[in-house]
Amino acid sequence: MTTFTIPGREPLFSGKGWAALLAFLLASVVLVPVLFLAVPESSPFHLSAYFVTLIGKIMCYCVVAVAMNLIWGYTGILSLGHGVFFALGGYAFGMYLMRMIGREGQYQSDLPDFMVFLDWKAYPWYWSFTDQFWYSALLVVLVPGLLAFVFGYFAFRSRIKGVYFSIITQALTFAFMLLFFRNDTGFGGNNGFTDFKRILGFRISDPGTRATLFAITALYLAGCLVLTRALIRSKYGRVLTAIRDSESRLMFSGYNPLWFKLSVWTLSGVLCGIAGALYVPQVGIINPSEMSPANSIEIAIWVAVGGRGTLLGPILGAGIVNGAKSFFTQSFPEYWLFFLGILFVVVTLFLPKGVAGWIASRKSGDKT
Amino acid sequence: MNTDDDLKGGVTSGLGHIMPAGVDVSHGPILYLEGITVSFDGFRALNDLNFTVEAGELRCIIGPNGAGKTTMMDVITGKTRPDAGTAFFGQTIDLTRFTEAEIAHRGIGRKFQKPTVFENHTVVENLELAMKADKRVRASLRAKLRADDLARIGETLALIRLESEAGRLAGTLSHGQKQWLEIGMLLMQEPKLLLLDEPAAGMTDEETARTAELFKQLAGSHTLVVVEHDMDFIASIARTVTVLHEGSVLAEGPMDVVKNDERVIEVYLGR
Amino acid sequence: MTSALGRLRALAVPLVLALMFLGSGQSAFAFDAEMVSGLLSEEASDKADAIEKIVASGDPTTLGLLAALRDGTLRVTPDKKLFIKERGVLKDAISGADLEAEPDESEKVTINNRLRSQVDSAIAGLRIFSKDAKERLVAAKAIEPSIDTLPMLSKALAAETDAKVREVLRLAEASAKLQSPDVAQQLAAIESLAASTDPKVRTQLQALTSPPSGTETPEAAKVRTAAVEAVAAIERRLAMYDIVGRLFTGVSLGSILLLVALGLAITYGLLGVINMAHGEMLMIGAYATYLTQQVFRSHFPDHIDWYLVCAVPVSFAIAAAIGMLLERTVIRWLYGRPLETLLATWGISLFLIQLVRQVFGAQNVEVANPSWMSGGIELTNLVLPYNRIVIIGFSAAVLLLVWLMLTRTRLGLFIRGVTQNRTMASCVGVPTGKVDLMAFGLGSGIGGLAGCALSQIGNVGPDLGQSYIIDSFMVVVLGGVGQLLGTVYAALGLGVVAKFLEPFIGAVPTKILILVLIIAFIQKRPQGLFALKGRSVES
Amino acid sequence: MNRRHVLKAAAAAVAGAWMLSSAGVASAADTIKIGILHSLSGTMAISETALKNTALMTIEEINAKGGVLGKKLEAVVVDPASNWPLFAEKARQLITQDKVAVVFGCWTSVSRKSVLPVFEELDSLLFYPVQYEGEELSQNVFYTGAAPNQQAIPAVEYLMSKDGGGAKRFVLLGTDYVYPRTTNKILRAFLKSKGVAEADIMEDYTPFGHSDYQTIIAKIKKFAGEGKKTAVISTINGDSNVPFYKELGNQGLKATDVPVVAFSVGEEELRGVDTKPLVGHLAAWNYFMSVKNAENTAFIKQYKAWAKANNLPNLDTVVTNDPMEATYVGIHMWKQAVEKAKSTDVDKVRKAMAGQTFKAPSGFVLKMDETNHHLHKPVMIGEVQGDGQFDVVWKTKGPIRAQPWSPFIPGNETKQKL
Repeated sequence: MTTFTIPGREPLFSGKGWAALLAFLLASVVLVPVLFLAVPESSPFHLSAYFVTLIGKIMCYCVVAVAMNLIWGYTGILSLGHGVFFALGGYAFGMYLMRMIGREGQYQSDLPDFMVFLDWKAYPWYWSFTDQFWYSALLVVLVPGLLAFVFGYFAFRSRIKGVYFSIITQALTFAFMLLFFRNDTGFGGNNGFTDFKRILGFRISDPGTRATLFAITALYLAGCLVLTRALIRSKYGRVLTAIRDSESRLMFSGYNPLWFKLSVWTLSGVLCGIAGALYVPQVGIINPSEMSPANSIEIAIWVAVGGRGTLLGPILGAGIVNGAKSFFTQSFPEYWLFFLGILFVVVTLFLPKGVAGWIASRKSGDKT
Repeated sequence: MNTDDDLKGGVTSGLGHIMPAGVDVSHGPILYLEGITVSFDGFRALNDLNFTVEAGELRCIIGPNGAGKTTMMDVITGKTRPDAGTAFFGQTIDLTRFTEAEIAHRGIGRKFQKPTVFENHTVVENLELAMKADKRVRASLRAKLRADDLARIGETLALIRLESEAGRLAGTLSHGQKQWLEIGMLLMQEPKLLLLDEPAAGMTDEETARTAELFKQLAGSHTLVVVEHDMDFIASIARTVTVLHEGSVLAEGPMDVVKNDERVIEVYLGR
Repeated sequence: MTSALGRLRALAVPLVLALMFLGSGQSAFAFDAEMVSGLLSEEASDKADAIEKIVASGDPTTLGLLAALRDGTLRVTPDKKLFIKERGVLKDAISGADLEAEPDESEKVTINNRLRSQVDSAIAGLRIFSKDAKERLVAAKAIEPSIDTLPMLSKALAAETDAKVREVLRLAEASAKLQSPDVAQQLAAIESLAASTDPKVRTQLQALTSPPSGTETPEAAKVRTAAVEAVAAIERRLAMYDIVGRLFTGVSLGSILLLVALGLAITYGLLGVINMAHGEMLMIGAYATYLTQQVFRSHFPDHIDWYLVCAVPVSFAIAAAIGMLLERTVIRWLYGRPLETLLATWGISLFLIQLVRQVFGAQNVEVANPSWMSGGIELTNLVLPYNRIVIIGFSAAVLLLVWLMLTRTRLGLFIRGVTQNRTMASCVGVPTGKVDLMAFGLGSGIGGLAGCALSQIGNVGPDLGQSYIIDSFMVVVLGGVGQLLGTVYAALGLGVVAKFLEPFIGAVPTKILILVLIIAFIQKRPQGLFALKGRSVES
Repeated sequence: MNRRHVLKAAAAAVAGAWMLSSAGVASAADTIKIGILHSLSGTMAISETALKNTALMTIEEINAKGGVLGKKLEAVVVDPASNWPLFAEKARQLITQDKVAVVFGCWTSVSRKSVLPVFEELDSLLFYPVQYEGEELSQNVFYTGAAPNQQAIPAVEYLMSKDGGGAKRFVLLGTDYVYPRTTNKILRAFLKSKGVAEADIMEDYTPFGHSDYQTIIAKIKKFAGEGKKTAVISTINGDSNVPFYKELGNQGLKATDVPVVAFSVGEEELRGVDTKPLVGHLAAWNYFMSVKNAENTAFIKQYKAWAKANNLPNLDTVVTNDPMEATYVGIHMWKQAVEKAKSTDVDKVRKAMAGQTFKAPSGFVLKMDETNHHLHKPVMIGEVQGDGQFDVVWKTKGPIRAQPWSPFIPGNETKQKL
């Protein structure tokens, strides 16, 4: 018998991989806070709050891309509604942040401003306990998780696949967007939640709070990466890829794809939800447009640009597209959509495995 | 709700695998189809089909295109639900009540007409995925290959002569190699009944001969149902041949008898 | 309308007077510059007084002045000379004499809604005896029935020969007679009004149904019971019209959904290409219509009403050409990878939107309904707008053509063949590449046609396609892939269901509910309404 | 795949982006930078592009006259792409990276709400040029659009007057979001205070981008058919207006029967509509393009010339509208305040803004209120004409003071100033 890697026995990361991960963590947990908080503004090494929040925001998008990659890249199920999980996580945590505004709002009332002008005298039932951090944190996991579970259960049980699945996820996020646009729904309508003041007693605009949120996001992103890698390396991961490549073969091999799909789908939703919760305090607003179908399609774009089914591809993709967005919308506002549109066509036509796949193939090309 | 719980009916074998509940073949037949009818938009793919296979038999099925061979396999493996009729695996397992995965778990393995393997997995990983084991989510998260599992994979690799390709991605194999890999995967499942749809298609003469040899070897301990167009291949393995035509059995019997059946000749030559 | 009524009472007497002079052909009350000076005031009430005076003059030649005032063609020079400028022809507003040169400076004499209805009533009073039956019909509808206008209505009715105008006048006279003190006349009026379907009439009758506080005379009781019955009859009829109206709006919405989804059903259903840029094909079709309109405006202003007819082939051709270009350059390379096409075509859609934004600007452009598409069939209270009717007919025609194309032509045969078995089709010599190209062009072209239709009811702007893309996907998915019939059922079904729900729960919840229903429905039938069953469904 | 390689590439990309973004900081000190924060793509581009153009035109005009404090103004245009979190990010970028002295921008309330915490945190100034629902007052914002009492309430009063047709029944129709909801809430309270019964008010909402108004118009007809003069108060959002008006015209609801008064429909929105069937429907604003006076003539001429010079699409049909005028007034007032304060320092400019006056294209001398950061503005009611313009049929005698906190919402009595 010739040599081959025994399935499941390769290391989690190579030595270099561990080193890179450690370097990333050190940079975001130590270096960035120091450059941001301790280095004086006049120094060329100072990091501005703009930069810290921008990178923090992009890291949240990276997590979403990683979550999307789990379900699309590895399992082959394209969701065009992942924005809904992200936004629900954001809303769940936003409820806590809204209650922490206290009387500092425009109306100086105990209720959030939008409830005051809706003439509501008390919080609706679904706002109960949201002033407790732990409860909101629980909601961040439960709400997207439960929605993903229930929706996924019915969809996968009925064996809705491929494009059909993509389109009904689009319908899902669109329906939620319309629902949240309504003032009566009790989540601030079109204006959503904004004007946050403090989190666990710390002022959100404090540089210290910013640096902490940044570091937590970085840790979370690293955690998601490690989790993805661990899942993909296990037999579970191989089953997911098998679902992507030949679901019927897998079924006739005695696997019930429903529970594999459902578990990874729900996990993906939850990861997005937590990313949403980290995103909201950093960008300072959550509104129903996060659930617009176009936003969800953009998530798929990040993953496709970076490289589906690769570990780092989605992060690269989210970074490149959002970095480009920040750059283009400042420097060439009129050409931003041209860029995005062309990027997308070019990637699907010429880089089917995305940037990461392209780098990998160049690398192996160099060696031969 | 058919969930993983249905799979718990198995007993633990000495090797630590979860074994499916035994198939009761005490009365002879392992597969028993009666009055099966399937229609697609008015077209009757199977028409009151009656079909029985004894345990340990090697049965060949022939028939012109559209005779219902593949649809019959779909019914047996749970892919298609019949509009009428009963389908039993052994004495007790009503095939119309279970999903594909459950049926596979209970001991029916199926090879498709077009070889389907997991193209982005290595040959070893393909065999590992097919291997009889607890195939639920939680188990798959913790699954580790032990020495005896590896030994079994090694044996199968040797049997299908893919030892030297063990680390290759299945998608890069030749057509014939994929056929063999799929057969290997089927064997890893340790099924009681194997359904093989055109297993020799795309194989060289030498490979075909080897396949025939393997099937004869397997018969007895396994039950095999083979669908083929290659008459020589069938002649080399068949004991009993069933001819399907327009969704029901036209003739059944030893190869020589069937070959000379007038109706069969008409169906094959008359069109 | 009560204030207009008050104003009319004041108008009615001089109007009737005027009519008598009309009959005798004399014009004793000529109007002059002094009379119209009030029109130049800033205050609306001064203008109202002036109009009253003009009407009181009873001079039929004031018609031109009043019409000019209403149509905004009456202008005033800084030295307070009034003139009318209509289609480049200049006339003195008072003498009616032609002017040779337009004064250097002039301003429009503005009016507001109150004056507009005042002028409308006055014009109606003057036109009720016009020689033109159409003018008389408009006038008859415009006259507010009241006890004051009763003599005029009766006189007009007596002289009327046209059946349509007579019917209008008869009802108007009846509702005027409702206020009559004569019980017999009142009862007769109620009887003839019971056949009406006008909610205004119902309101008038309703006023007679409330029981008096004191004792009721037997006559009054009779009137009241008759009125109650008449109201009930009208309400029954209104409820029926209501259902007809809803059905019509539902079918109308459905026909639009069908148009926008039909092209998608072809590209997706037949080719397996999920064209997210389909919405932009609609947009291109709408802009093509706009361009056609502009060409007509500048080159054939006399035939402007026919621009739409010309726009139909133009929008089809342009959208089809762009679609075919896309097929050749991008989509061709992505067959068999539906999710990739979805994303690539989304990129294309972004590109096209921004391109249009750069070329035509971010703002909407104006596409006018041709005059034959403005207005609608009036079934008293229910108006079926012509543009909606035309679109329903148009989508039926497009559907028929597509169906004929697919079933009766060689290309259709090829398309169906490729759909069912690509390899087999190519084996028997079907040029699959060419068929793909043509089919994609056809799908895009139908999108263009839909855009042409949409330009008649909504915005024409860069984002036009975006607002329809989700709806059209829902229709295709609900109908089942590759099934034209399914698409038709799904579109009409969605339209009618939405329109029956909307009045009860409002537009937003309807939209949400429809989406939820679609999601739930797909659970039951994952392949849509009319799915192909069988072995071919293998994933 | 080699992960290190990828990480290196990512690091390089991030560093590159950082260099680019900080490169903007090092710029000549002889200009004053002004941020322009309007969506040039996405759904709001339809409205906001014109405001960006107006701002650029005004800055050009000021520069041509020698700039401010001897320095030229330099516009920094960014595109928040109708994406609300991006608004906050771009605002922070303008203030901290580009170091702009002031920002002119936003259209929707949600975009303003999104950037507000940024402006407050960094203590910078935003000029907001669009009519809005009120219920907000920030010392970092100058509101140059109308508050509800400068637009909605006078419009309803007009409808109830003899000239407006003496409406007794009202349909409050809007797109389902905060501005219509809040405005309608204020109007409901106002109508009740005028003795209008609950049964004579109908309220209805449609989703964003709604394009099928058949049912709603049928409902309005039914409601109007129940007697009494009915008027419609429309807070329908930009995009849905064309289908709404087209349906209105085709269903034969004439302005003389059921007038519609709109608060978000101006000249720009009517560019996409054939207005002939709509003659007589109303809009309430603080400025109309058709207003006749020297300032307005000059303003229109200037904008048309600018459109031509910059080769705008459809340049032969460009129009001016109320938010454009508000932008124009805002930039000029800011300039005057800077000159008065002799500095672009936020605190000094803020103080200098109080009581600034400017002769606006509306024909009135507008004043920035001493305490509440809103302009005193005249209210005008215009009737749609066949050529897409409005005839002013009613206007206030002079500018009126804004009440950002509507007195028709309980609890607002004490909040009229900062």
